[in-house]
Order: sequence, then structure tokens, then C-alpha cells
Amino acid sequence: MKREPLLHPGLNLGSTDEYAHNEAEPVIFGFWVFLMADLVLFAILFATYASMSVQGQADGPTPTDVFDLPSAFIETMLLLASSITFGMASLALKYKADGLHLVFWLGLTFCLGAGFVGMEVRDFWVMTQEGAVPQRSGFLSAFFLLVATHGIHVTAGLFWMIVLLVQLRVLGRTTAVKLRLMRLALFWHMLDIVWVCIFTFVYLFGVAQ
Amino acid sequence: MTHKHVETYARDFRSYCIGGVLALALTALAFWLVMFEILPDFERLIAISILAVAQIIVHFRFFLHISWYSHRDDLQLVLFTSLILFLMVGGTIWILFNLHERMM
Amino acid sequence: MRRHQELTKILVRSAGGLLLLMLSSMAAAASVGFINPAGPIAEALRDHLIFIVVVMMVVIVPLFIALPWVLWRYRLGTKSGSYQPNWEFSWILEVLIWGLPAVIVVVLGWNLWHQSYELDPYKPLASTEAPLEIEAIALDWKWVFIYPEQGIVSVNEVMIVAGRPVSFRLTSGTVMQSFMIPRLGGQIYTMAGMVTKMNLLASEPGQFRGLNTQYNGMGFANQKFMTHAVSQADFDRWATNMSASRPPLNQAAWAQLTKPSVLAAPQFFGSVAEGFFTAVVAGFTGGSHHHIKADGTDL
Amino acid sequence: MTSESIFSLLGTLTPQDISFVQTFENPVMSEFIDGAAGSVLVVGMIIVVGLLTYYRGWKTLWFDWLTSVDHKKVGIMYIVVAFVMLARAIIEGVLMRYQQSIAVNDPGILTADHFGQLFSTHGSIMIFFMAMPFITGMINYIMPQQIGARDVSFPLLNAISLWLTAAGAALVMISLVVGKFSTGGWTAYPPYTGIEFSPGEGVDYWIWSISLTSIGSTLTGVNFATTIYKNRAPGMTLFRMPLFCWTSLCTSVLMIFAMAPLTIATLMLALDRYAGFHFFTNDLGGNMMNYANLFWLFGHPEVYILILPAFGVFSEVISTFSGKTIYGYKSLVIATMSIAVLSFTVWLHHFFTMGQGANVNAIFGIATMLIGVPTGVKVYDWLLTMVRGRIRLTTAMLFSIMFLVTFVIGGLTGVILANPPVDFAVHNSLFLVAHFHNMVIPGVLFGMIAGYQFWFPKAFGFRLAERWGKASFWCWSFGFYLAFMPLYALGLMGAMRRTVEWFRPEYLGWLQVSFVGALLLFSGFLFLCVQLVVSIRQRDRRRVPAGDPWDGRSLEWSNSAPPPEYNFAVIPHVSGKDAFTQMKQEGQAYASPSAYEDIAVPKNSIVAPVIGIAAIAFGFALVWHIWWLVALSFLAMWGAVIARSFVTDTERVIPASKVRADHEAWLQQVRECTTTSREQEDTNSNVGRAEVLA
Repeated sequence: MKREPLLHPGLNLGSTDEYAHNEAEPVIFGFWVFLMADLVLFAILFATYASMSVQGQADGPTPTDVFDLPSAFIETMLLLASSITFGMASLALKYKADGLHLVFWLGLTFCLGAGFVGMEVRDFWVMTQEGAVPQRSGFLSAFFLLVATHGIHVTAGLFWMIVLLVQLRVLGRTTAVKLRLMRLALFWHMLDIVWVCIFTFVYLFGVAQ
Repeated sequence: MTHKHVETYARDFRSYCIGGVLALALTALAFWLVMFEILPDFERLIAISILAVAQIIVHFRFFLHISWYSHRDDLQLVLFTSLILFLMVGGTIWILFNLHERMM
Repeated sequence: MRRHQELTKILVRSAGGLLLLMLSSMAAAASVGFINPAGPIAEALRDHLIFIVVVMMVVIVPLFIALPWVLWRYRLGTKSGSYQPNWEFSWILEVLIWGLPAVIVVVLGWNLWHQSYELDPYKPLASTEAPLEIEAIALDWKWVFIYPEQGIVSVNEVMIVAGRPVSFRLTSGTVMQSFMIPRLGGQIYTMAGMVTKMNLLASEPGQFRGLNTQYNGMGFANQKFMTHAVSQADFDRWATNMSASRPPLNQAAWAQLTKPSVLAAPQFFGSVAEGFFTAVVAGFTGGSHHHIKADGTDL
Repeated sequence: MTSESIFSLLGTLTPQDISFVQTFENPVMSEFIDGAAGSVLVVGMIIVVGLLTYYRGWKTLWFDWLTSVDHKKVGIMYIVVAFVMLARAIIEGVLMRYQQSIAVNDPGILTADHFGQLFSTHGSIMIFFMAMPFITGMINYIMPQQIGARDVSFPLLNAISLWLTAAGAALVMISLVVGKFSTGGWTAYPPYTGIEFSPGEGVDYWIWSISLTSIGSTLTGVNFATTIYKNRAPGMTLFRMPLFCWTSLCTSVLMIFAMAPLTIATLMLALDRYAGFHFFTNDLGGNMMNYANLFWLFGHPEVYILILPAFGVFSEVISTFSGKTIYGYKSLVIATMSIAVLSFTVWLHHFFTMGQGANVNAIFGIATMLIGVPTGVKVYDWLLTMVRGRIRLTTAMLFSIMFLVTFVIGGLTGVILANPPVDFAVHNSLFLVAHFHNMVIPGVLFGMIAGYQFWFPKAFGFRLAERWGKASFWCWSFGFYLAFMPLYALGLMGAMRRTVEWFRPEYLGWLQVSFVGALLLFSGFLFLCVQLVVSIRQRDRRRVPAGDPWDGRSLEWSNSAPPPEYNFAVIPHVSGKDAFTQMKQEGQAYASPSAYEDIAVPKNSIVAPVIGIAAIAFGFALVWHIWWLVALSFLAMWGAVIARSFVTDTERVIPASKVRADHEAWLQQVRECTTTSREQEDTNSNVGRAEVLA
């Protein structure tokens, strides 16, 4: 079977909604380009963290002292699961005419994402209680900025999800709303990739060294 | 759903499932290596780095649907971004560690 | 006709003015700055500069000759220039305009690579004599020079030995600054908690102005010091005299120095605690936040 | 309520922060100048408001301009911002040159602090609020028309970018009256700009104005890249695009990738200052070297962000006024792309003197020189474009030629600076100042002025007065050489930048020549203003309704001047390079299309101005620690975005019949126009219909 031509990153609507499929190309391309700019932003934070985590400890806590691997593992699982459920939501958007599937999967994604943010806030709180505050050293400044920037992105994604759930209700499944959901999907999967780098190069590297 | 849609649905669904399973496996493997201190230190770092790269590729392929069949613009953009990220991150780390070494 | 006149005017005026300025600037600059070197480093820098300018002329001169000619020959209304509005490519020219700059970059790049290693400020200078060690600390808006072997300190004045290499170790007790003695050679940044190095040599006795080149606030323009290159005997006499006659650099004197201020005259201290420079550097690197603040209080 | 509690509502702001109060309390020359500058701003604003009210212009301003999302109007507004900011920054430049020319063993008229603010605002404005808006405006106006598009891909986002940039510019302007600006230069190197050494609002003004505009620029880059990739007319393949579009594309790519390091660097600096983080502090593991690294990771591509569009303008101008297709089109495209990629590999050359090893320095030095290859190729391609052409020395062309001559001198000094050892000797000196002005004035500003002269008739429907344009050209050219060649000499003589007072009498003559040059540059700017006024007054004689006054070669010349809001009544089909020249030669130009369709154009929106005004409040509140206003304006910005996403009725349809009527009327007018030969180009017989040579 011949492949459907892919017009843009993410799940293409293809033959199920030809009109939105064609509308999507420039819109999603633009957002994809924006995500690349966002990736550069994270890359800079990673590069800064890479140097400061080694050079900027200032006799303060080291990564091994402050990182809680089991907690990071649970966070990772939550975020990965949310990516899969968002995939299911994308499938529902493409194939299921009824809104119920879509809302269900989006709702589940929201809960997983909120769980992730909750766990992260808890981690931060624990670190703060141990005196590992960003004001303590360059390493901790870089750590908090990097991880919190990701966390803020996820939180923004959650707000976005709420707005879109409201729009699904108020505006219905219009092309505009569909395109927004597709962009949110890209955003969400991209944050997952950033998190893969965070758990590897921040948490695992920090503990393994 | 028409017959054609059933077929594409099955393929799209499979994509997310394969991606999900691979991602979970790669993550679990990476954490397992570190938490149970498998492999000597340096090899462990190399191994988890490779696992991370593999997982990034999995995410791109199965969740973002970027592959060699993608629109040329999209693929070009990803490759160009990788180049820039490599220059920026690699350059920064190289410069800062060189400076650090010469100033202590 | 008017167009021609205008054209001639542009070319004559700009070329003439440019030449005049360039020539006279070269002439006047001969008195101060690295273009009138007083040591081997600055001399190497100057020669390197001239080499680059000469090599670059290979691409620049053809343009300066060709441009006026082209403007003249292909002006609107001329009978001489053939008009070919669709002419857009020539392999020979293409090879030339890519090839020539590429060759020049290869030549200059080769030279650059070697010069970078040769003139690395960290590289000790070849000499039969051991270098004179000086530790420099940049403050707002003054320079503190510690002579660890002699155990003395001078502020806003530095004494070196002509013909003997000087090895500077530099740091900052405040913001980032840049250390430079133009007639002896290049410059290097000084930063708190870090040590940079610079090796210089004055060939002959003389006086050379040194300065901070990195903007650091109100007193920036005044942050100058004088370098005196003297004979070894004069240097020894000076050092002995200093250690005998000047007060020590104690905590109170240091606190006074670290206050942002412009000094009216150089200051001298006859003794200093061993490892003082290292202590100043360490004051910033540790995690205990134990460094000497501008107001002299010890946090 | 006590006065204290009122002021806590105003954060750290007190009456003493108003510049007039300072002047009153401390009447010295420096404060008078500051107060006068503030007064000019305030009085200027009052006059503008008065005139708008008197001529009942508010409605037009609001409905036709401020809320507009039309790329052409957005582009023009960008350029207006650029001109206003240019006026301020050029005066600051003259003032600094004056101070330096009298301050040899003499304090002069400015205090060190005031001088510090001047070079900081001058640099920040020239880069972020003059050059950036100018190139963005130029691309906005021209690029969509050149690729045969009706608008950019995201018109509203475009307007939001404009407003974010304008908000940044407004913050810099506010700092003239309320409080002080940073003294840390346009690069704002910490730890000097950290809270310990620069307490107070100055650096915060810098941080937030730059952050706003850098976000605006990122969004602009995304918008332009998408437009060029996805919005080209049928047949307009990438390798048929005019060179200006290519340079726009490369600039957009640079904007997308290079702005993030700046955003992050300013954010980290802000966290250091506001929250006690340790990114760039002296102690507790901070590392100011990373700031230099991040800033130039942005800063070097930035140079090419600015200069590439100007290269595009020169390509168009030289090709058009030589009456000839561009020489070495592919060569120029490849050179442009190489420059764009290489610009990400050279940033270290801005801090060769930081102390890294010879290998690191050498590799970045060689990478820097490599950029010289494609740049050299471009210069020769432009020269060869003139060969076998018929050259007309219009104002735009004169600027382009002077650029070629001057730019290679800058290139020479650039190669000099690319050598780490030589850079050690001239880094931070006036040689460096001369070098980057040598690149940016001929490279960017001459390009933008040439583009302004070239496309003005397209945008406003009448030609500018060449006589004043040429007067301006001579001032800019001589002014440039007089102002900056002495700085090269001074740099070699050991004179450092940012110095408020000198102690070497040898410098005096050079500094005085340089001041004369600065005055000439300022007159160049004044002549541009005179040219605009004179041309507006003579506009009826200078009209070019047919839209093609220079025998243009690309699609933007194929529509009327000024163009209709939808640019093209019918999207053109393109079958080669120099699309419009081809149409003219094949007799296809001004042919009636067979069919018209309804055209949907985006409706005006108040979202962009709301975001812009909220952004000003946001920045101002952050500078003065007015936390309630920070929260409020933040919510206002995002509230506007969310509210907008619920609006479904965003387009207005212009019926095919209306499009037909307008277009056919214009075509009729064009057919009745007499054609103009190139010799008659600068006479009033030029109504925008070019003679087509067989």
C-alpha cells in the first residue's frame, strides 16, 4: 500500500478531513519552526547546565546529594504515558467522529501531565527544604532554570489543553480547533523529547558520575 | 470509518503503540543501568547517552511522524536544527571547559 | 555629461580623502600604541598586521581599479560598452572569484594558526633569564601589582626589568576588566575567581602606559598606570627601598583599596602576606561566600 | 493614605527618578542635556497628540494603522519606528563625538555616568530598535510582494511582533524621562551589570526592552520563514526567487535560531538581579564567561541578520539600475547560505582575549576568515552585474556603489580582527568601534536607505526628490569617512572605546575630525528628512500610478503604486527569474486576467495593540518592581491571546466584482500612460510605466 503523503510533522489528517489537511500545512509548519527555536532555547540551557553542574558547585550540594532518582523515574513514566495518551487523542481526532473519545483521551493526558507537574513541584520543595535552593550555587541556579523551564512549558501546555477543551465545547470541532489540537500535540511530544534529555543528562548523568 | 480508513487507522495506531513500548523500554533500561550500577562508570555514561539518542529518534519517528518520507522542508529543518544545536552546545561546552582549564 | 562629472567626483574625492586619512593616521600613530612597538610581542603583532594588509590587497586592489572603470564604461548613454542584459555567468570568472579569496584564506589561515600558538599570551617567552613574576589584581578603578619574590606591592605603577621577560598572573577583585600595555603587546581579561596569564618583554628601558580596556564604570577613563622598564640593578634598588620604607599591605589598607575610587598618585606597600593573590582568587571560588566586599566588611 | 503607601503602589519609583526633577535638583550641564532630551520627547509627544486631534487623525491612525495586520502597513510602521529611533541614536552619537573631541585633559560637558548611558542607549537602539525594525519593515513590505503572496503566513502574529518591538523601543524612550538607562553598553557584560555593581533600574531597562524585542524578532523569523516556504506563487520555485527573498529567508532562519541565546542570557541576568541566582556573579559558582559566550552566540549571527537583507537590497538595486539580470545568481545564493551557516561558527572571535587556548582561538579565527570568501564572492558578483549593463547613478545606486567601496575596507579590518594575536592589540579599542561602524553603516544603513529610496514610490505612489537624496548621500559618505577613519588611527594609537576623558594630546586632532564627520552624518539624516518633506509637497507632480518607475525586474513592480491591500488581483504564475521583466518582454504585463475570484483578507484586530501596550506596562512594572502591574499586564497579554482564539470571524471578503472593477480601472490607466525611457527616469514624465526595450 502506498503511503499517504505527509504534509507536516505530527499525525496528518489525510483523507479523513481533506480540507483541514491542506489548511494544516503552512500553519503546522510555522509552529514546527517555532518549536525549533524553542529547542535552541533548551539547548542553551543544557549547555549552561553542562558547564555549571561541574564548575559551579561552589562547595555546595552536588547532583548526587540532591537528585531523587525514583521520583524522576515516576515523573518520566507519567510524561511518557501522557505522550501515548495524547497519541490516542490525536487518533480520536482523526478517526472518531464522536467527541467523547477525544475528550476522554485529552482528559487522561491532562491528568498525567498535572501529575508530572505536581511531582516536580514536590521534588523542588524537598530540595528547597534541604537547602538546595537556586541561590546556593551556580549549579543549582542552572538546574532550577533548566528543569523549571521545562515544567513551565508543561504547565503552559496544560492551560492550553483547558482552553482547547473549552473550545471543543463552545466552538465544536472546527478546522481551527483541530489545527490547534494538532499543534498542541507537537508541543507535547516535543516536551517529551526535552524531558528525555533532562532525565538522561541531568538526573542519570548527575547520579552516575 | 470506510475500509481505507480502517487500514490507515491500524497503521497510525500501531505507530503510537510501537513508539510507546520502545520509549518505555529504553527509559527503563537507562534507569536500570544507573540505579543498579550496571557497567563501569564511563561505559555507563556512554550507554545511557546512546539510549537517550535512540529514544529521541523513536519519539521523532513514532510520535512526531518525522521520517525519510516526510515533507522535504520538515526533514531539512530537523537536520538543520540538529546542526545548529550541535554547534551551539558543542561549542559552548568546548569553550567553557577550555577556559576553566586555563584559569585554575 | 553631468553624470560623468558626478562620477569622477565620487571617485576622486573618496579615494583621495581615504588615502590622506590612512597615510596620516599611520604617521601619527607611530608615536604611541602598538604600532610603535617597544618589545618583541608588540613587534610581532605589528608585523602580522602589515602582512595581512598586504595579502588582502590581492582581492581589494582589483575591485578599486575595476569599479570606476566599470562605472565609466557601462554608464547609461555610452556608445562603447556593449549592453547584454541577460549576461549572467562565466565559468572562468566564477573560478576566479571563488578561487582567489579561497587561496588567500588558506594563506592567511595557515599564518593565523601558527601565530596563534606563537603569540599565545600564556606561552613563556624564550630567554636565558628567568621571568620576573608579577601578580596583578584589577580593582575599581586601579591596578594592584604584587611582586611575590620581592614581597612588595605597587598600585597604579608597575616596575619591570628591560630585556627580562615578565610573567603576569592576573585576576580581578571586582568586575571583568582587561589588562593591556599597548606598546608591549596584547591584552587579556581579568576575572574574579580566575587567573589569566600574560607574558611580555620590554626590549629597552622606557616608560609605557598601561590601562584597563574593558568598561567598568565611572572611573574607567582614569584607570591608567605607568610601566617603567629599568635595568636589573635599578629594579633591585627600587625593590629594596620599597620593602624598607613602605607600610605593609594589611587588611585595612586592602579594604581601602577595594573601595571604588580613582587614585591621584601611585601607592606602594613594603610587604604583603604570602599567598595574598591566591587568597583573593580563592575568596571568590569557594562556597562559603567569604569574600571581601567593596565596603571592606568581611562577610 | 500616607505618601509611602502610595509609592509602594509604584514600586521603587519615586519623584526623584523623573529626569526633570533631577535637572532641577542638580543643575549641571550633563543633567541639562538629559532634561532637554526628555523635554524634546515629552513636547514631541504633546505636539503629535495635538496635531492628531487638530486634524482629526485619531480614527485614521487607529483603524487604518495601529490595528492593521496588513503586511505593508506593518512594514511601514516598523520603518517609522526605525526612523524615530535613528533620530535619537544619531544625536547621541554626535553628542558622544563632541564630548570626546573636547575632553582631552578636560572633563568636557558630560559626566561619566551620562556618557555611559549614552553609549549604552546608542548601541542598543542602533542594533535593536533602528537596524532590526528597519530590516524587518523592509522585508515585511517587499518580500510577500516579490514571491507573489497576498500577505505573510501569520498576519496577526506579524502585528504582534511589531508591537513587541515597539514596546521595547518605548521602554528605552521612557528611560529618558523616568529613571536612568544602563551604563553597561549594548552588550551588558556582567558582573558589571549585576546587582552588586549596577544597582538600580538602568540595567533592568536594558534587560526588558531587549527581551521584548528579541521575542518579537523570533516570532518574525518564524513568520517570514513560513511565508517564504509555504506562500510562494505557483511557479515561484526557490531558485526563481529574487535575491532579496533569499537573503530574507536566511535572515529569518538566523532570527529563529539566534534569538534564543539572547533571550536566555537576558533571562539569566534578570534572575541574577531579581532573585539572587548565580549565573554570572563573581561568587558562588557564577561564571561571567558564559554570558560572553551566550551573548555572542546570538550577537554574531545578529550581525548577519542585519546585513543579509541589505545585501539583498543591493542585489536588487544594482541589477535594476544596471538594467541587467544579476550576475552569478546561484553563486550569490550559495554565498548567502554559506554566510548564514558560517555565522554560527565564529562567535568566539568577540572574546579572543578571554584567555582560552591557542587552538580554540585559531579555529574560530579561521572560521571567521572563511566568511570572507562568500562575502568576497558577493562583492565581485555585484561588480560583474554592472558589467555589460547600462548604469544609472540614482541615489539608491550611489549608496550601493559607496557600499561596495567602503565595505571592502571594513572587510579588510575584519580580517585583521579575525587574527587572534592582532585582535589582542586592538580589541576594545576605537579600531574595533571603527570596524563595526564600517560594516554596519555602509552595510546595513546604506542598504536600508537605498531600499527606502528604491521602494518608496512603490509604497506611497510618488518618487522621492533625487536632488536631496544625493545631497544626503554625499553627507553620509564623507561623514562616514571623516567620522570613522580617524577612529582606526586612534585605535592603533591605543585609544579605547567608551572613554569619557582622554589624557593624550596626540588624540585631539583625530577626535575633532571625527566630530566633524559625525556632524556630516547628522546632516545626511537631516537631508533625508528634508527630502521626505519636499517630496510630499511635490507629490502630485511625482506620482507613478502605473507602479514601475525604475523598469523593475521582480513581481512587486507589476502592481499599482501604492498596491491594493491584497497585493495581486490575481496571483501571478511565474516561469523564470526576473519574473516581471519576463512578463514585460513577452507582452504579458498589464494583460487583463481571464477570471477574478473573491479575496479574503484578514480583519483588523485590537489584539496586537493590546499586547503591545500591556508589554510596555509589563516591562515598566518589572523595571520598577511594581508587582501588581506585572501580574495584571501579564494576564492582559495572555488574556488577549486566549480571547482572540475564540474569535471565529477573522476575515473579510472582497467580492470578485470589486476586485475586477479596481484592477481593470488601474489597467486602463496604465495603458493610457506614456512610457518613460531610462534617460527620463528622474523627470516628471515618469509616471511609472517603463519603456520596454526590444
